[in-house]
Amino acid sequence: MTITVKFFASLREQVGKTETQIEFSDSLTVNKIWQQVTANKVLPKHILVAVNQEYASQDTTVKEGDEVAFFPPVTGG
Amino acid sequence: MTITVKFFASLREQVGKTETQIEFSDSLTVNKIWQQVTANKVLPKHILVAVNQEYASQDTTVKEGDEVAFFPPVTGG
Amino acid sequence: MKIEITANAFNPWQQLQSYEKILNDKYAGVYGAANIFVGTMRNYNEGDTVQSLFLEHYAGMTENYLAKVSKIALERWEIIDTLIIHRVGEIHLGETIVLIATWSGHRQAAFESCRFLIEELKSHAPFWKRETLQNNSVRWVKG
Amino acid sequence: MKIEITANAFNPWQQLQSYEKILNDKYAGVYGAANIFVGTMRNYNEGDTVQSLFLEHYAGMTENYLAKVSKIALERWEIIDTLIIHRVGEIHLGETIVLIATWSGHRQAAFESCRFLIEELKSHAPFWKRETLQNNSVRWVKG
Repeated sequence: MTITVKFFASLREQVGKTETQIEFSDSLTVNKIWQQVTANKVLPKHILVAVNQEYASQDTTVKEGDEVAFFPPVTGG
Repeated sequence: MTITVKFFASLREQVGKTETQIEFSDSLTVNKIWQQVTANKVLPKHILVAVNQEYASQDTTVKEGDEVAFFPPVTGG
Repeated sequence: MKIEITANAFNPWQQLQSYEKILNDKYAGVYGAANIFVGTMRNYNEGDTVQSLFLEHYAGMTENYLAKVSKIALERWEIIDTLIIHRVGEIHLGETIVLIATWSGHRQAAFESCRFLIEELKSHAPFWKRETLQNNSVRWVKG
Repeated sequence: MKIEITANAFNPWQQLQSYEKILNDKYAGVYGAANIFVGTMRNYNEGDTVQSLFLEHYAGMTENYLAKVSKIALERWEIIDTLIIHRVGEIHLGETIVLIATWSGHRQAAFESCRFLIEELKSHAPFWKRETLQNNSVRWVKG
């Protein structure tokens, strides 16, 4: 399975990636995906997660073709 | 002493006057002025009063040259 | 601070654009938030269709009262400026009756002070509405 | 209902004037109240002088989120319409960052729903501000 992983704002700069594709065979949670793309770092509590552009939690399970995004607290407006 | 008395909106139509001058010798309260210009009618509780364009009460005493106004509850905006 | 009572129809967005030009001479970059209330003439009130509206006011007292509450708002909240424009006389469908604007560093003060001004205006500023209904009957709006 | 994310500077008052023209085709005389919030770029933040601002967003999710909260507002309050325009990209002093407007029969719904929309936008819409300070240092605004 292939999923797209995106990073935004300060987190994008820290991770050093804007977007990446990952391949995996089993079903994975958001948390596992984070660990896979950051070489087993712990996902910080304040980091927000979206799956297919809707807010999700670290325990959300992703499926083929999903878009997972990680980003810091928002500061628009 | 001379004071000016004004009426607004529906009250102006009820009293049938926009503005009138009254003459008196003693110091008078707003309430007495109302009675003088309306032939001893009782000043209704909901009617608002201003003396010199500031909100006042029925017991406010008026002096020479003052402007007294009576009007119904306001409905602007 | 601006208070204006006018018998002429006005466009609230043009008024705001003009007023901000003046405001920006002194305060460009200082305010980060503005809250605006616009009251417009509806075609209905209390279940009846309204044809037109006449607004009477107590010239002098109205301006004094609005200046007084504007000063209170400027003291009570951290706001930079206030604007109130209110129509009087004959008003037609869709025309603006009142425009209130407040400018501040942050949004809470702008929202709260703008709301304060319209509530004070509605409850105490000496304006009175007289409606002409569809059957040409005329009534004073009850306060 | 309109949601727009734009990389171009815009004049909030001209946007409101244009939008009301369309709104009035359907709703002239129906609404009696509008509440508007305008957020503008300040020259200071957290005690520092800010030179310019860059706004990043999550294209797609941002629009979806703002549409979702607009729909919630339209269900929760008796409002007729909502408008949200938000800048992204490089923003300079005094330029508008966000415009929110709500229209309703009566003022309470307009005030409450406008406030709801800006609070939801500030707390959940995926936008991030990066400030360039006077000494040319760059920092992300902390949420």
